[in-house]
Amino acid sequence: MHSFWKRFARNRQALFGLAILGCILIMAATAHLFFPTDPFSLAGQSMSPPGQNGFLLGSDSLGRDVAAGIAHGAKTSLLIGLVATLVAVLIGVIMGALAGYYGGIVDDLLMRTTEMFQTIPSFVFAILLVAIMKPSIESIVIAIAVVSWPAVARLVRGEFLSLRNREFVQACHTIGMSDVRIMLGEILPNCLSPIIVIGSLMVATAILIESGLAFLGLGDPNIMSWGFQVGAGRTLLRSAWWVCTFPGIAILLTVLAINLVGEGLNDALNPRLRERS
Amino acid sequence: MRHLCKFALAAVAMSAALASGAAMAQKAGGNLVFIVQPEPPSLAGYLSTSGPIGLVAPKIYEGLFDYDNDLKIAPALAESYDVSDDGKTVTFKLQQGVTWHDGEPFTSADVEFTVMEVLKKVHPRGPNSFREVTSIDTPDEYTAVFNLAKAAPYMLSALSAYESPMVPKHLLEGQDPRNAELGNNPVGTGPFKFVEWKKGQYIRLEKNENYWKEGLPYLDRIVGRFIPDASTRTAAMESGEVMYGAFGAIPNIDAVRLRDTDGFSVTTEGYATINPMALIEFDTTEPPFDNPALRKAISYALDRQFLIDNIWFGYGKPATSALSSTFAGPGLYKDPMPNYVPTADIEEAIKLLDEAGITPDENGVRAKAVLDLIPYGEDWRRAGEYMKQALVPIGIELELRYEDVPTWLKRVYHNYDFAMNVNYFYQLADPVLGVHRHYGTDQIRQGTHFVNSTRYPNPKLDELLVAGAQEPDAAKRGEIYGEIQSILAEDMPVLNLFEMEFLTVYNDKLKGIDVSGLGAYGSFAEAWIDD
Amino acid sequence: MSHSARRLRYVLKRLIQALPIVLAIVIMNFFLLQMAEGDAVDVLAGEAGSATPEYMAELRAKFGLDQPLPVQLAVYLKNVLTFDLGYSFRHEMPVSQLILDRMIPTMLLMVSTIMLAVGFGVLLGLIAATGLNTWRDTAISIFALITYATPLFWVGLMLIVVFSLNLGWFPTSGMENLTMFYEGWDRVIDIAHHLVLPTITLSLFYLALYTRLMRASMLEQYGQDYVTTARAKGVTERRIIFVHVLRNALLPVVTMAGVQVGALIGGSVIVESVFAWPGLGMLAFEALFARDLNLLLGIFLLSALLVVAVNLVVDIIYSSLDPRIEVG
Amino acid sequence: MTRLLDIRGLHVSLPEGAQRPYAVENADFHLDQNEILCVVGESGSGKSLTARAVMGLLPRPHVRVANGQIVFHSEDLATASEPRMREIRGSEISMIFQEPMTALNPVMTIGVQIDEVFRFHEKMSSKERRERALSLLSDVRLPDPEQALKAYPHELSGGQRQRAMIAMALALDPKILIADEPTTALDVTTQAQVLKLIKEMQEAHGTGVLFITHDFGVVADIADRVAVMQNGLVVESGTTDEVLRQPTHPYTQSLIAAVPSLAPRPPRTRSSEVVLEVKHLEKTYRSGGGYFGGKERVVHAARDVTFDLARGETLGIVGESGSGKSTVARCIVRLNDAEAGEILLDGVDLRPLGRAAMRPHRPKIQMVFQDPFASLNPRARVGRIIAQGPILAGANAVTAKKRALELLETVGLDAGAYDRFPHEFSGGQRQRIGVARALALDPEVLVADEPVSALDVSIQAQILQLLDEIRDQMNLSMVFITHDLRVAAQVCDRIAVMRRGEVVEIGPTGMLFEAPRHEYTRELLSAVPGRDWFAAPVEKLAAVSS
Repeated sequence: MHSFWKRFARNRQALFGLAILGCILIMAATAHLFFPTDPFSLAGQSMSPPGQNGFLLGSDSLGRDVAAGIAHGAKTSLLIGLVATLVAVLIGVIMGALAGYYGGIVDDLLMRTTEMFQTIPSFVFAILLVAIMKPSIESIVIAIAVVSWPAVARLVRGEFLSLRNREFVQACHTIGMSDVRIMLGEILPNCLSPIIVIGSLMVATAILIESGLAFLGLGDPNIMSWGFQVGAGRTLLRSAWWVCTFPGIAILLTVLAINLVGEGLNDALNPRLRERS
Repeated sequence: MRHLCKFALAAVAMSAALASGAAMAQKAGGNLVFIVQPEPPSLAGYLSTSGPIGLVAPKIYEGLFDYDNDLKIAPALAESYDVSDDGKTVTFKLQQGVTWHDGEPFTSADVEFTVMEVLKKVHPRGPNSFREVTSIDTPDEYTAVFNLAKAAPYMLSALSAYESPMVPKHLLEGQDPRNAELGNNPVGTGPFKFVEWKKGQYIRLEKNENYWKEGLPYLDRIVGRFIPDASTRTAAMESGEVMYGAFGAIPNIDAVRLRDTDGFSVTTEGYATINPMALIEFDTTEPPFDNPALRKAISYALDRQFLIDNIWFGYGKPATSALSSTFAGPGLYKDPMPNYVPTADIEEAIKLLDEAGITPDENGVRAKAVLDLIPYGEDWRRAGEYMKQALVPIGIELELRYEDVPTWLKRVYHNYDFAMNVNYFYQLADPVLGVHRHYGTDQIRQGTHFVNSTRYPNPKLDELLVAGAQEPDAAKRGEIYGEIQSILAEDMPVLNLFEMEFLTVYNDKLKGIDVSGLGAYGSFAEAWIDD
Repeated sequence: MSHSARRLRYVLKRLIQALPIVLAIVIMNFFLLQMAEGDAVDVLAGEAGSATPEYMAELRAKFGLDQPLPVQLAVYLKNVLTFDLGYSFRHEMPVSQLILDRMIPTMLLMVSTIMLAVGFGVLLGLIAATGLNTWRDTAISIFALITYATPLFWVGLMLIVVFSLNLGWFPTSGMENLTMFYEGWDRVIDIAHHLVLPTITLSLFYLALYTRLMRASMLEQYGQDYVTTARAKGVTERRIIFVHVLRNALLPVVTMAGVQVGALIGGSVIVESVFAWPGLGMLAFEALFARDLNLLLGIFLLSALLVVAVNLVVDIIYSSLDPRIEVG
Repeated sequence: MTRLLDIRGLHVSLPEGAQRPYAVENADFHLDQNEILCVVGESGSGKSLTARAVMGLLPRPHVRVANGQIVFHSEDLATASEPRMREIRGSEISMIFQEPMTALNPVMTIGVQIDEVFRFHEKMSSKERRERALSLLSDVRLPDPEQALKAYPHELSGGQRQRAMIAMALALDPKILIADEPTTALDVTTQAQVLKLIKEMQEAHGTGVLFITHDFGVVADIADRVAVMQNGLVVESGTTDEVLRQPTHPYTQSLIAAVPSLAPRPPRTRSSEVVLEVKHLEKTYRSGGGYFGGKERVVHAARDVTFDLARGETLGIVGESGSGKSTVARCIVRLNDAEAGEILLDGVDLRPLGRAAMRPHRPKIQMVFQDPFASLNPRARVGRIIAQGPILAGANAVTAKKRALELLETVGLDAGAYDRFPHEFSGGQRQRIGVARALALDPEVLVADEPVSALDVSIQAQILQLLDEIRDQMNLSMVFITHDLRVAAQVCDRIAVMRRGEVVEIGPTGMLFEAPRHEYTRELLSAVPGRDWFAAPVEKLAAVSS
């Protein structure tokens, strides 16, 4: 752990990303302290430019505080990103582990299923799922997870496929260990690194998908998120640039930070790259 | 009473030229690209009153009448008309020498076929507009006599190319109009002929060289373009790629900006026959909105002017009654009505609730409900977000629901699974056409869209509605509608928010588009481009 | 067996293998769409203004929507197996015709985007990898990430504002000039002109992916023994990079491009929307909200086939790049 | 005799934080024309980096020549510019590598890769280049040079690839050939052929060869002179005779002593109690094919394999790669399922047992694996690795821990190892942990699959000794899989020789070595490198005197 941190900290870009991410997390956690009121509340003069009428980042067409929205939206956007990723990783790990470990017909079946999900145009499929389940934060999370898991499944399958023939796994067979225990206790811990890396990047993608869905009018109308702000502000882009630009920058920074951290994790966890840098 | 109106072609052309404001020399030639949004399902204007169809079909088809900017009748395929004293016979004299785009002559047989076989049967509003028509006689090729069971003065308001297009009998006879090839390959008598429809891109119409109005149309070609994104539509307008966008194709915020930019104009003209009204429908059969006090309290708590100023950027007029103030013209609108305020009156709202015994719980909440929003664009979402906030002070907690069109239609008009629904209705040129459907008990028709979804039953009102439809005397009719408005203001099954003003944004190079009361639903025969 | 016969057999084999997947997609989506509230008739009636329940029932009968689900599915599948995708409820046109009309714009956007994204991604990845940990590397990584992290529609609108409105270099949207209706070569140039902004917008998003992949791939290949061998032979660094390493490093990029195709069709919905590009994404989007079941299923089916076909092409490209992989 | 290369006081520095500051420290040696100098040492001795330093191919910037000279034709290569080095590489000095599969570019044909050497050093027409390439390929005795030119590396066998590499290296008739463990990845018979080829080519061209190896057998076979390296230092150098016969440095002495002798161990009496009987075992691997036809490849990994194992006995299974020896081992411990035959352990046929039915029999037959790095879960502590077997078998945690600690002592590790992770141990120590794990279940039969082939020779000797001790101590029976006849000679009571899935010969070690009946056995025996030197003390002397 210690050496991992040392390797990670050597990467200045990753540290920078971690710092931004930390700020965003703090912002999400303290949103209710700095902006105690509902971020939807009509706080004052509408379409105030940044810095005027007491709005740090301006206000939108209904006079809602953009800054309050960004602070509260951070919570939602990160939550959507994290939960969707967790669900996707869970599905992906189960599918990939079973396919990679058992091989043969199980592998065939599960991988055909995975292929099927990869063959469907994923964003259209996400839209379809949200439309069917009605736009709400839950349906958005589910839709993002459903279109994201195949990548995890493929990765995990590959790892399991190579690890299951490793001698230490065979050694477990020779002492009569059960399959579930081998998969969970022996193999899985050894492919955590790539899962963590792909997971971290998926959080970023999930946030982007959420904003894309919101752009098309498929956000949850009751919850403040960056996607909502960007979607709601996009027609104002030419008249009140700040309404959609600041949340857009929030998304950009978060996605950027997560990617930098993800790459840092990759460098720190992936021994092959480690040797060369 | 006996009307006889004759128009001379020359006079029409003259008046049109005068109406367009200046005695400029119209220039023939040029291509007009305008925005059609969304892409229409078909071009069968005789099957659907869908907006985008209305933008394209009236350039191809024509009606018996046109209407000027004051909604006065202007001649179109009917050269003149004559109403009998009892109002039960209406005789139309048709233009001579009119041909369909395929060369066949247009005759009274086409009129008879269109009204009796098409509009009365498959048009969404036709059965209502022509409900009194029992038969049509065609004594000669250019005369059509409508025989009515009762007088139906409102029928004469429903004869435009958009509302009641004349269709070719020889292409539809013996077929189900709903399946006919004509829907995607329209053949009309209008100034422009259909050429091609590139799905997802554009509909292309070319000048009808054999158009019966001499010298018209001016334009060589009209192209209707589909651009899904509102900001892109604005950009296309600014870059000159499109020159005309109606029905809010350009969002109000951008329209306001373009209004102040050289080279572009914004107008609210051309929507007089539509009369759109933004409103909230309540489920009056179930708590909490079975209590009129709650409905009225909401009417007091909402700031109508805020909606207009901040979401529709100044376009619109606070509603003051169940009828739009545009009905002041025929003397049907009564002003002012109780329970309608332009800006919020929270105290009055709370007073109403307290009196009705709707008291707050420990969290200050008096009622909870889900607010459904009409899925026709961002503005309605903003309105919902505003309402959610605006009702907090009076202790009503809303949850917003925004679904796609089919889900919403099913929910509101089929499953009746809603409590409070933001919507808008076209009140059209006459209350009988646009307002009655919202309130009559006979209009509680499960599964039919845009009728009485509130399931508000009032026998007294039903009687008044019937009387209002048939009363030929304007003053008496005004009284009847006055009473109707009082009842509706008191019961408020539907809460009118504001009279919407749709915007048309156009490039200043485009001239001659303001000659018809139909606006964007007009024929554009006299439109021309001044380079 | 001759080489081409073997290749043909391989193609056939892959297509047959893809068949169950494509059918499964259709069946899954068929049932998913049944879970959605409302149907095409509701939408049509809603748009028409008003329609009686009797009329709507009639329409449902006409579309076959009154049949029990298994019957509807069976009929659909039977039609599909005879290469008949049915009629679009909304457009009153054969689904196949609607989709084929959109196929060309979709392919145009897809191919140009992939070429641009892969081309630039490979170039940037290569530059970054050869200047590992220099400012060049950092700048490229950050640039790629920013283009990835910026919401697509924002990029699209900004490009329109800058390049269409302010500079006037490109049209704002659409695929053709509708006042001129060019023909022949002029039309090709006109379409290419319209294609520029959407392609840039969409490829900016995918650029990051390929840049990152190419960089990692280059670094990995750089550490391989054969590079040492090449150096031991006295081969120049230039040739090592461009002949030895590049070809090997491209392999994962090619694989990824194949995987991305599916995402690309769907991912272009936003770009199609912003630039009014008449692609399959928007068609699907509209079909979904119009509950145009036949059309939507047809799009899923054909785009799945498209993905399968592109993957096939990618595999063939792959096998020509990597002799270890034999097609057949 | 011309001096080709003179290395003086060479220091190769390692990056900060490495185990030692210099990979190579103060190395002094030289290479003359027409001689083979073997640089021999164990892993980490710095022998490979020395070779790379000569080529100017150190993994810069972290590893570089810090000091010293590499004089080639009166030019110091340590300070030569990169373009100059590029000129020299491939034409004056060339190199071949250990693993010909990865050392060749997988996506380029052999022809193109050979052609590059000509293109970058000499002006020749393409026809001329092609002819030269063809003649080179026939010089290295590739069976079909025309075909080989067009072939991709994966289409050739391991030996053929190394021949192609040699052809490439000798293309421009370099003064010096550097061979970095060129035969380590090859089977013993192939190794013998490649060594012979290198020797012949060297003699034909008068090349000076710098030959890096860890194998004293190879040294004995090929070297004119020897330099021994240990931890970056050249501890001893001299002619082959000098170094092998009279090593002066203790390290050299210990290395040479550790080379297992080909002379079989003294026979022991065989117990009459048979623990394990394998009868008519069959196993095939299929690949390709499927529903759509295509060419199905069928490999018979085990064909009618029959043998038995007495209590306390060690049976060696010897063969080259692909002979099926590992498959047989894996079938016995039921990691693979054999298709037919019987595996009788104490009279019970294990072959048809399902997973659950097999479980109670698992403890009786345990396995030691080849790769000490891959065989231990990097994420699990040593204690858990050893104790989890007994725990699964029903022991409680306390007993299991006690047993694990005992076993650690048995295999020569201290108790502190219990809480550490595998990566904290060296290869030999890890293999001890692997042995402890196998012993934790008190097995009757231990199957060891190449347990020492990944280890340096000195460690190898220790592990072999450990296995021997344990066998005697616990009265284990052992199946010992190896490709190395020397190792087999030292540990096995009986040996079975396998080729292409078949046991071609089986018999007591002594008899098999003295009077091999099967031709293949003879072939194997004659291919053992340095067999004349290290066969037996008596023979060794004989060889020297001859």
